Amino acid sequence: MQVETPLVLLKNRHLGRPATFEEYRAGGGYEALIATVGKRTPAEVLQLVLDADLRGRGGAGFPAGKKWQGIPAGYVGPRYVVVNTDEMEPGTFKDRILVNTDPHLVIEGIILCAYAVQATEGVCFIRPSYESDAVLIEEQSQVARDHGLLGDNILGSGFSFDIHVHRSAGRYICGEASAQIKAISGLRPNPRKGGPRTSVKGLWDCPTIVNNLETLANLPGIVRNGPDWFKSLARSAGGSGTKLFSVSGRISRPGCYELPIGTPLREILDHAGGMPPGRVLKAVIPGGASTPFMPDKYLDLEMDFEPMKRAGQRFGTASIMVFDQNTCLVGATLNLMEFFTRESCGWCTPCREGLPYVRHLLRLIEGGQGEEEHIGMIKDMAQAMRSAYCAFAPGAAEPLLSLFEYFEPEVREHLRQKRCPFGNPPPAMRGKACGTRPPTFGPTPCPEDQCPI
Amino acid sequence: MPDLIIDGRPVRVPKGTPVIAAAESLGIVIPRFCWHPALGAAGACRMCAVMFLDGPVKGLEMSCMVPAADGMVVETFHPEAVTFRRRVVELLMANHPHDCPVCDEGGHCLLQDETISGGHALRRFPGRKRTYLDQDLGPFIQHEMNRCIHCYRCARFYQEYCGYLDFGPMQNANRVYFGRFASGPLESPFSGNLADICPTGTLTDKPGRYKSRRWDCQRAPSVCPHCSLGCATVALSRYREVVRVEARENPAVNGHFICDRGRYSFGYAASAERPRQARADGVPTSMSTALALAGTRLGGVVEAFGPEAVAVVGSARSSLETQTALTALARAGGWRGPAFFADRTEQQAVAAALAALAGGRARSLAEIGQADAVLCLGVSPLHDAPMLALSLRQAARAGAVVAVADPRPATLPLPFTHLPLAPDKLPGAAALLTGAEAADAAAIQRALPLSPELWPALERLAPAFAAAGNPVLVFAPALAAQAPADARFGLFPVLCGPNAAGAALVADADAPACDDLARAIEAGEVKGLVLAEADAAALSPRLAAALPGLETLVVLDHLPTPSFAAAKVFLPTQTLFESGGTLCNNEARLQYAAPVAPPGEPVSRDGRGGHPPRDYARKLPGTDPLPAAALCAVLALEMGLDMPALSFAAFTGVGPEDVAPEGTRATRLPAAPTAPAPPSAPPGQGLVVVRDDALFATDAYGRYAPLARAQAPAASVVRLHPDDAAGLGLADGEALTVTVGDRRIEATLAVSAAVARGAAVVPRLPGWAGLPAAIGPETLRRRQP
Amino acid sequence: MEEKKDKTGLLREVLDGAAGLAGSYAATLTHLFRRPVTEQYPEYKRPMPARTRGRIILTRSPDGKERCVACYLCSGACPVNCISMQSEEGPDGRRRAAWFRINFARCIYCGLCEEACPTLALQLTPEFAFCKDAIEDFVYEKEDLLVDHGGKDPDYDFYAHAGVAAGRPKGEHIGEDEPVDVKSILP
Amino acid sequence: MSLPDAVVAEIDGVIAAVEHHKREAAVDVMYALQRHYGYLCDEAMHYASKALDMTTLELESLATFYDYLYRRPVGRYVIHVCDSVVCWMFHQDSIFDYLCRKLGVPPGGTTEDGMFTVLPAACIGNCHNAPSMLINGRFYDRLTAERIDAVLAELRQSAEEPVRCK
Repeated sequence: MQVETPLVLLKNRHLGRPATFEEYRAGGGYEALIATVGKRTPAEVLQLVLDADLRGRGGAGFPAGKKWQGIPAGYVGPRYVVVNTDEMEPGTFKDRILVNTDPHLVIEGIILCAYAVQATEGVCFIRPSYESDAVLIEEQSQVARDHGLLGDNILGSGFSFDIHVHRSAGRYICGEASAQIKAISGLRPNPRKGGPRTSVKGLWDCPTIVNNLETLANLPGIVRNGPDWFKSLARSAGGSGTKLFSVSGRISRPGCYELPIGTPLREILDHAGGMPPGRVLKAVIPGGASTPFMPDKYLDLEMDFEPMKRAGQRFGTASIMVFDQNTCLVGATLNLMEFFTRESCGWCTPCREGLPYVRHLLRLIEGGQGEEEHIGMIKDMAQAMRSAYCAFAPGAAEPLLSLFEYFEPEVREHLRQKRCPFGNPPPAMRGKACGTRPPTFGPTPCPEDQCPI
Repeated sequence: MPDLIIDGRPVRVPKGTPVIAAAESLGIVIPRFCWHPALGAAGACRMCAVMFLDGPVKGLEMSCMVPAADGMVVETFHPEAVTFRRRVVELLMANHPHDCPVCDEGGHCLLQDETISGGHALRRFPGRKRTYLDQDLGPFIQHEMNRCIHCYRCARFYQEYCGYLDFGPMQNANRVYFGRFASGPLESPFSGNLADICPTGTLTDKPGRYKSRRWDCQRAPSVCPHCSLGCATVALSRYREVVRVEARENPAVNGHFICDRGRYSFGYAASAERPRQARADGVPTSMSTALALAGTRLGGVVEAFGPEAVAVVGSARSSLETQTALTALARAGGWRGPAFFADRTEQQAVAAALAALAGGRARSLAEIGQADAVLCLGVSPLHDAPMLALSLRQAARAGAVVAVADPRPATLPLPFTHLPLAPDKLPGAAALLTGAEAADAAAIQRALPLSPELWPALERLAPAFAAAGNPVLVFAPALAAQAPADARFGLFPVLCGPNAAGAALVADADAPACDDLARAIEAGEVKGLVLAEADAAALSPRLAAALPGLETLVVLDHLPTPSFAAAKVFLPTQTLFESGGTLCNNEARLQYAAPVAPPGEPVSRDGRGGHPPRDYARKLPGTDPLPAAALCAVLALEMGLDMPALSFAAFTGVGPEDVAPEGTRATRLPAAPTAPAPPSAPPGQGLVVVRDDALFATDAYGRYAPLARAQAPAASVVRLHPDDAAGLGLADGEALTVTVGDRRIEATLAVSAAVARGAAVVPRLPGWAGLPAAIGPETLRRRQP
Repeated sequence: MEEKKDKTGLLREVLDGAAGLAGSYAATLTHLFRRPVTEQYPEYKRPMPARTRGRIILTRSPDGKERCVACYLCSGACPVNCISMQSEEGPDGRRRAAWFRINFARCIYCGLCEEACPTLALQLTPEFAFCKDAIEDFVYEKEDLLVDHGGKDPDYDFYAHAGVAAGRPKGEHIGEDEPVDVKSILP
Repeated sequence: MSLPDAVVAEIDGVIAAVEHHKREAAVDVMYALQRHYGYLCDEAMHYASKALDMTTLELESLATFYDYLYRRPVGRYVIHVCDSVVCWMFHQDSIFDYLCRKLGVPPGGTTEDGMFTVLPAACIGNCHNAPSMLINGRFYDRLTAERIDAVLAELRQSAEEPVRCK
């Protein structure tokens, strides 16, 4: 049952190429900017965003307007906007799709945000694997600059603002706001906790607004059509706006779908073509790697921050990863733990030492060498990981704890059979993979029918 | 002042105090690794987790990260907190190697303490242990990365607190490595503190490696005698040898840390060259014979020429007890002296510097860390008083403006402005920055017409100093006259020896100085001299030159100085480690150093066949030395003098029994004497000689400490401004011959714009002591190959 | 009645006495035929249990090197302060005792040093009788204490576990991973 | 070995663009040097340290922290094979194994001809086309053995300069 959905962020979608400046302009692009800069006060823009109840799309869901209000009133000096395009959460690719669809929507959003907080400089923090996006933003912001929409004295209003791209060299932790600021400053990107917020003391010790790229892309619509329009887009009671859902995994048509916030998971999966033939949904990870497994009983849950929180789930980045009945969730969790272990910044003990600890035990379990006591040890450590320095280790603990909450029998099956019941080979130790695999698991034959090789 | 309840006990602490410190004030020590009072919270180790039951914060939180607030109810032994801490220890121990028996930290290891007290005894983690390769971090710090628990204390101390950036964390996740880019000595002159601050055996003290366990050492609070700051230390001795010196916390002076000079220059006390036996005319003899001979010889001089023919010389490195005893001895005999200073100007300068401190204007090192503007006048912090640099760094981190007006090139681990000015220009510069009104550009250009390159810096600095609410002037005593009348300015003199202030307090205002005595010897008025813990050559070259004219020279010392070699009668004295003693630091703070090492040759040098001797009945070798003060009393007895009992309380206003553990400021400062004339341009042509200290082996004790001497630069360097070098026709890096009196010293030339015009910077070494005040091309000559 | 009672009482006493006598003789007789308990010490030295606490030795690890790392734990544990030593770094980088001395005249053979020894170097042996003419001779030096075997635990090798690179490179000790490569390009 | 003028100019340009906050250019300068040297050798680190007024240790602590800065020699093409959970679901480990065997190198290893280095990588943000890999800033989607063979053959033929990251 395909329903017509409003396209706000992806309305300029063209196959295989990003929308041009002219195309964007033709669809009413930059009108919000023209109607705002020099014509409305920054406070009015801020009020619009507050009224629209725009919540951060980067995972935490903090209201964007509230974050902007954190800038000390009467602060004199440079202010910065940092556009978080790090997006290293496994399963998330919405920002890449968005930039590649409509770069000028993003640029207009950034400028509107900068106007609202009276920032002078914007930094687009982009991860290394999105090099083409970095180039695209650089090119298209030059186009905007040429049209007087960016740079010195925008549209003759006296407001000056410019964007430059900061290329990261890749690490998941750089996506955390305070770590991202440190990364831009050429410091080790360990997150910072305590002390003033980044909106008070951020980049180069100046007030800095760090927002996800998708969050800012919502601004032109809000400013142009008003907060009520934005709220009306959502399907859940308290929600507002649309959301880019990146759907991947065992699904017929994986991809990025723009749907109203509050759309139930079942519908989202329908948009993505539903389960492939012969596949039955076992669980999804609803919001990127640091959200818990959501078993199929939540299929009708409204996908929005509040309803999911009430159900003990997390909306996160709305990156839905679909696991079918043939996928070993212990293996999937182990894979996530491998990722988190590797990407930790190494600052605090539960993260630096706790993740390798549970990773090793999961490797044992997945490899059939697990013991009963290992389950208790993993649960112990997952609890300890919740009291880590930043949200990284607690995020890693989410899928781990939900594995035991919903799928403990599957874990115990590993112990009972002394092997992976789904036929996965024992996890190879990193750095020793090649040539040490059992010959039965190579290019062929594969444990599953649809092995791509 | 938040009120909170920790483990059922109410406590009130100052605002901003973290809960961990609040608990400590109740005597509740919450386990910790990364938290350190000087470094603050990092939240990295997660060891200090406690349960917050009520108040603004609830649940399991780190007590180092949460500032105490009203209404908090904290439980440190809540089961959830205990369980969490147990998990943390389990995680930290999962990779910790099995090497406590060969680890030097064993016995004073925080990780050992927390692991054992937390009850973690059995390893349940089945994985393998992570290992790392180590680096060579130079002569002071031993690196053993396997033991690291990644608390980041070292990196935070080294980079943030000290401001050096050659050591720090690398890699990420569970591969984080603390080290340098490549093996090599650590650049920081505070690197030794890493051994103290590391909670495990990752960074340990290399000179003390494999020497002893903490529990086998005699430990006593001591005071560092290697510059005038008087930092608090703990000396550890074992088998009659000081094996290690550590920082002792003194919140008013050095905080928690000391510099490497203070930490690694202790070797003079157990050095093989240290004279431990009395000598008569160069021949070893017994103490009683030597004392009798000293009495007879001095008595003979008194008999033949009268008591005025005997003089006493002391020094700024003796304890107050010794200085007082010398004064008592001289008074009892009616002798000249004691002289503690090279010339009278120096004595007046030190007295004037101390006099200026009256009226609450003295600042401590800790207070400098809180100043908002600091001017160092004629002081090069890193070398004249290394810990001053660390205090300046703390001030600069909090936003203070730091300026160093000094002819020598200055490097500091903080943003600062260097004003390289010749000594005679310093008063002018001081006047520009210490006035109540900000000096304008015209005034600056008038004051320093020949240094246009400094005008912009001064124009920037002047308003900052004028606006500062809590500025401090750090000054060399020769510039005491520049202490501004403006009461805003705190004062911090940097003096020339560990007890220079004591000497200035003890010395009579009209006491002769060494130069006066030298003149008297040359004139034949003085025939006998008692040289107590003073090296004439380093103190006053003129006096050293006059020594052969004496009939008798009695030397009391524990260092093998040239004066010891020249002594007619030599009486060995005990070091500060053996006798203990009171030192008065640059801010007139009296501190007591307790005795820690018993006298005698160290066991390591006593014995044959690889083990100590088994003869228990014999007299221990090398136990002749006595405290200098005691020797003075015995000498007085030998000569039949009635030596009055004199306590240093008479000079300082503070008695030995009143000296608090953190030190007590002298209440009796010199009445403001006529301030010394500010340094003036030397008569005639030439470059003013400015002496520069190195970090190691330029202080009186460090010169005789083998480890410190090994760190001294191999070649002496003379530094000149490019203009002056060009004027002399010399180029950077050239080999020089420097004529000092009738000696020639080989040196190399370093040319740098950071040297003041008109100054020649030479090392402060005894060999260089005879240089005139100004030198020219006849002294500095290109060395002919 | 009285007399009769007396008579039977007397008879009983006689019989009791005789029985007691016979019992003692029986005991004597049985001992006469038992193996003698007395051992002809010192001609015969009775084997002592391995854990008897007698003279102290310093043992060697399986590779023949000294086990003692001069960690000072034995001297710290010793209640009578009869152990003293000085540690140093040996030519192979291992920590060892420069000298090691036990004063057996003071030793009370409590065995605390053996319990404290983390490398199983210091062990008490069943040898308990070692008399000297002069009390100074009870002071044993390292060369007197060192034996050329592993004592009660011949297989244990501290340096195979220790994690310090002394003779055995980092990462090659028991239960260790290979050293972390700080410059590794692997994520 | 002195750097070519073009590289020097590029580095100077990058630093000039963030004039007031030189440190921000640290990663970009290291990228530039990496492109020139192929990887960040010690010489490159010393050059960067001088150019940026940062100590070599500071740069090392960044270079070793990040994923896409290489402190060890790598091949002309660095193959980042995504090993995150979605790709794993589509048998990334088989792909990785296949690549390693095909090229005859262990993970992180470089082929003898210096062409390829195979590295596992954290999610590269191409999950809807899993399994995927990233070479030269370009995604290769829905990998199969045939596709890998074709890609490797194409890259071997290609005269294109490797664009690791701008």
